[in-house]
Amino acid sequence: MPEEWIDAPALKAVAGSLAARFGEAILETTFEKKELAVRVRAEDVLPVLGHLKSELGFNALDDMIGLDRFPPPGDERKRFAVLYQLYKFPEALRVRVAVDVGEGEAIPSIVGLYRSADWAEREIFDMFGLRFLGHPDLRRIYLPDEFAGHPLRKDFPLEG
Amino acid sequence: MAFQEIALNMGPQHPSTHGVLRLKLNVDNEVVRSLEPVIGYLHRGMEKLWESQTYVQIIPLTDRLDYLAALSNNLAYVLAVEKLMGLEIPKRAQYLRVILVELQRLASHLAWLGFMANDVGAMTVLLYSFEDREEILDIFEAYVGARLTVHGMRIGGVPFDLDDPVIGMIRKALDDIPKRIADIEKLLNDNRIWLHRTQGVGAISRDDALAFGLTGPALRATGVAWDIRRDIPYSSYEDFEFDVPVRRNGDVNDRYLVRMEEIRQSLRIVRQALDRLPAGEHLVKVPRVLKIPPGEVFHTIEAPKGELGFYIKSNGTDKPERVKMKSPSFINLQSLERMSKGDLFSDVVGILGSLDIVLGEIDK
Amino acid sequence: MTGLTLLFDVLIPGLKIGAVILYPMVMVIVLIWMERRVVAFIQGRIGPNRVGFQGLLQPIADATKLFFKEDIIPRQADQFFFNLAPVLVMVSSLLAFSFIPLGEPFEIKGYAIELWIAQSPVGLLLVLGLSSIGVFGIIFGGWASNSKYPLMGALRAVVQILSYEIPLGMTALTVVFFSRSMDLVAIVNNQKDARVWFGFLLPASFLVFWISGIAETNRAPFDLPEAESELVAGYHTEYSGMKFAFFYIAEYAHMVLVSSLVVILFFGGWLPPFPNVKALAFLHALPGFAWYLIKIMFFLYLYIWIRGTLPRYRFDVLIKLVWKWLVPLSVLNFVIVALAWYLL
Amino acid sequence: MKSLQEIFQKVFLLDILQGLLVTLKHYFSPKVTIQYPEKVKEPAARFRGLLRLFRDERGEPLCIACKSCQRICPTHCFDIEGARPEGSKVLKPTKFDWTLDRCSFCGLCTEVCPTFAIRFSREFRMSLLGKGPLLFHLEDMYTEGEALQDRLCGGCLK
Repeated sequence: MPEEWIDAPALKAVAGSLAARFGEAILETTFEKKELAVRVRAEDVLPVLGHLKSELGFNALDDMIGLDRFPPPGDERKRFAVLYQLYKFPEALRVRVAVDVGEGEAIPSIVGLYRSADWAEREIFDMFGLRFLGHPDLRRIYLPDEFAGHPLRKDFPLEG
Repeated sequence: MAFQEIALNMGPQHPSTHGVLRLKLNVDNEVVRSLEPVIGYLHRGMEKLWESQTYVQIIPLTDRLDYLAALSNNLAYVLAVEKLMGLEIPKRAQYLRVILVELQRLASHLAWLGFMANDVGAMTVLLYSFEDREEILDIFEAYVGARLTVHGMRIGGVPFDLDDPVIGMIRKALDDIPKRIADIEKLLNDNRIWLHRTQGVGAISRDDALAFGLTGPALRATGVAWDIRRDIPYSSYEDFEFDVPVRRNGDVNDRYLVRMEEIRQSLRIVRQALDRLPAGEHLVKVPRVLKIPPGEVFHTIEAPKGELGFYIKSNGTDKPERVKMKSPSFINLQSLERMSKGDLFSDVVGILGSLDIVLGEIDK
Repeated sequence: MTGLTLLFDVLIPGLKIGAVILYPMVMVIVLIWMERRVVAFIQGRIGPNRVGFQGLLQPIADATKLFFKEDIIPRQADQFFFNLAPVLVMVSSLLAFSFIPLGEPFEIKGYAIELWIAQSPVGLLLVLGLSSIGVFGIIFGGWASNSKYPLMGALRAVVQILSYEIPLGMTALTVVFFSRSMDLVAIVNNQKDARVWFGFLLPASFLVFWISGIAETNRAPFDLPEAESELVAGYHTEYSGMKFAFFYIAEYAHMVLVSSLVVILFFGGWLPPFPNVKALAFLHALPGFAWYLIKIMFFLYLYIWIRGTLPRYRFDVLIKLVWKWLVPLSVLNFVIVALAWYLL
Repeated sequence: MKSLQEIFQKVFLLDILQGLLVTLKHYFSPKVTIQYPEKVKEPAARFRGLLRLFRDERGEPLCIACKSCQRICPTHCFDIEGARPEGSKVLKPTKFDWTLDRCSFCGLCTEVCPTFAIRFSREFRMSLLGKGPLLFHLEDMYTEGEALQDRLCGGCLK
């Protein structure tokens, strides 16, 4: 559903296009501090990002951000979230796609779409323990392989 | 008889890995067959640490990320927090920030120039460029009080106002730097050995560069005119005139030329900012215990190494729920394999140098 | 046997042998000091200036430190060759000095004292041959370390030194055309008779010889075998203490040797400039050894100056340079000189 | 097609000569090295050196043990306790421990101090032989200059 209160016409068009194309899959669209953020179902992340890339021209992945909402806020929202910060050259548009992931769940890898997601997904795996299906080489990136635990989880002990 | 492929560990202790980086190489005699960067030797868990620090306490910690461009990290973080708070900054403070950050860009580029030339074997350039850098660090020392981990931004502005002696130092540096840069260019630009070592080495195409998410000078060397200062202006960059240098080949030499031109443009911006410095406050008062209502924000700036971003999620307390840093070196290092596969072992050193990575920023 | 003959037949040769071992050592000390100071001056620094007068004793302090350092032999190394390598490198570069004439002979009470140990009709060949034995030391050192960086350094060194031998030899031969002798003393004397230093007759030969000479000594911009930003320290990465010092000293002694060769072949050895011009006869007031020293100092300075200025070549470009440019150039030069000699 | 000038440049090594001239020029230029122990480059007025406590003109400590610095310090360097002496309106510090090895010289403490009691000195010489002198107590926070050096590096052979 295109939101009337988006005051940037280009981002409004993006939100509209996503809503028209995916409808139900878009769980939430927010526009705060001039930033467009959409929340989608985990199984729809590949089609949504593919649409954003090929149809709407978001040709670069700025960053991937892992979030831990510990303790889990409720039934509807799961514990973890992965945010994809996308970017469009040269119009300077940004959109943030959020995906909720539960404990022990896996989400599809987007390395095929955005090559730069390779290390970013490894970092999230390292720090949060989220698995990405189809990632070519999902190993820890910062910490040694034998390290136990995932430090950016909120329940990771701060003192040994 | 074919030479057997051998596995070569470059680093973590090696003269030219810019910190503690390890490259796992497979070399066939001198030709690189595969390469894998191994990072994490400098991982300090910054993002975890930030979750237990207040917003104000995080600023000095950002100094330690890209320690060659501490002020750029400060600015990126501070701008993100201010965006989250919806805080307006006085014009004078914005101009002072631009002066500081552009001087920092000069310092970072000059340090890069020295290390890069040293990697390629021209050791004298390092000392020449460090003479310039020293002048800039002296300015930081006189203005803010420290040279490397400057901690020169506060939420709401800059900690000190710019006074006349410091303006004099900056103006002197603006006059001195172009002279020594000209000497360095005489040493390198036409030199046949330098051209052999840089032209056509480590080239990456425009499409690959975009796919790998390259930013900053590495991207501009491939022909993409993308500069956040110009395209999404922050901190009053729209007030200044400057060019965005672009080259086509995407090789080491183009990255070098782009950065040399950026040095000139930065000098130009600093000069304009000094000439047009508006009157006003340099710091707005913010509450001592800074509590930010829940929200999330992602803000990027054009740091010397590329696009530096901060994602901040607040939860209403005085400490952030999550701070994620998008570091340009992390992204740029990822493409090292694509750039150096099939090149000679010696070139890996040059390509690594040309990417301008800082391990403090990669490992966080 | 009178005391005098004993003095001149036994003691003087003995002293000369001692001097020929000592002379490169002193030169190396001066050279190491000079290199550090000159490079520092080029870079806007001061350099070592605390130990002794203007830091002149710094190399001795360094050597003392190296002498007392633990001698580490890696467990996986081949002990015999690992120990042999530095000795070989050192001996080969010192031995060659016995053929280098340092100055004109002079007489004391009817006895001619020559400032060289051995004079051979094929002195040039012997010096070139002896100095290339050093490459075996580098191979042994790199191979016996049983480690990857030294091995790569040794491989580079072999290819580089063998390739650059060719233009080196070809250009040295053009000098032999003029001097009609391979005796280094005769070459110098010939330049006296020819009234001009060969370097001015054969500028192309000199240039190619000098470039190849830099490459032979593994100096910048051809210092690939020990390129520190790539190979850490090349073939002597695993060496420490006195053995490392041997490699270090040998490299500098080799620089002195190549500079001496250039001076002897192309710039008249111990001769002052224009030795036959009457108006410049006062230049003979300085002894020949002093002229020789001044000249090699110039070339040693050039070594350091070049090192302070240029970036390092890459391996493929280095090999391309020698096989596509220097070898054809030296052959062409050789043919032209031969034709000119034949026709004129 | 290479221009004639380029060929000329390649054949006569002009690019190399140009570089050699630059380095020769610098060889005869003044040097920038400062010979340290004899000559000292004075730190700037705002230089963030060692932290010091200051007294007012009557010799009373300025510090009122409000612990603002302790709260804002990102690295938790301070351990401060205060007590109110008889007849005084304000607190006086009874314990002021500052751990130098934790300090990152960020300057947040000097900015929050309401009485400007804690300020940076320009002392940058911090070489020491053991970890002991890294912990400063209340009385150590007032020492300065050579007395401070004596305290830091007791093992120096002067």
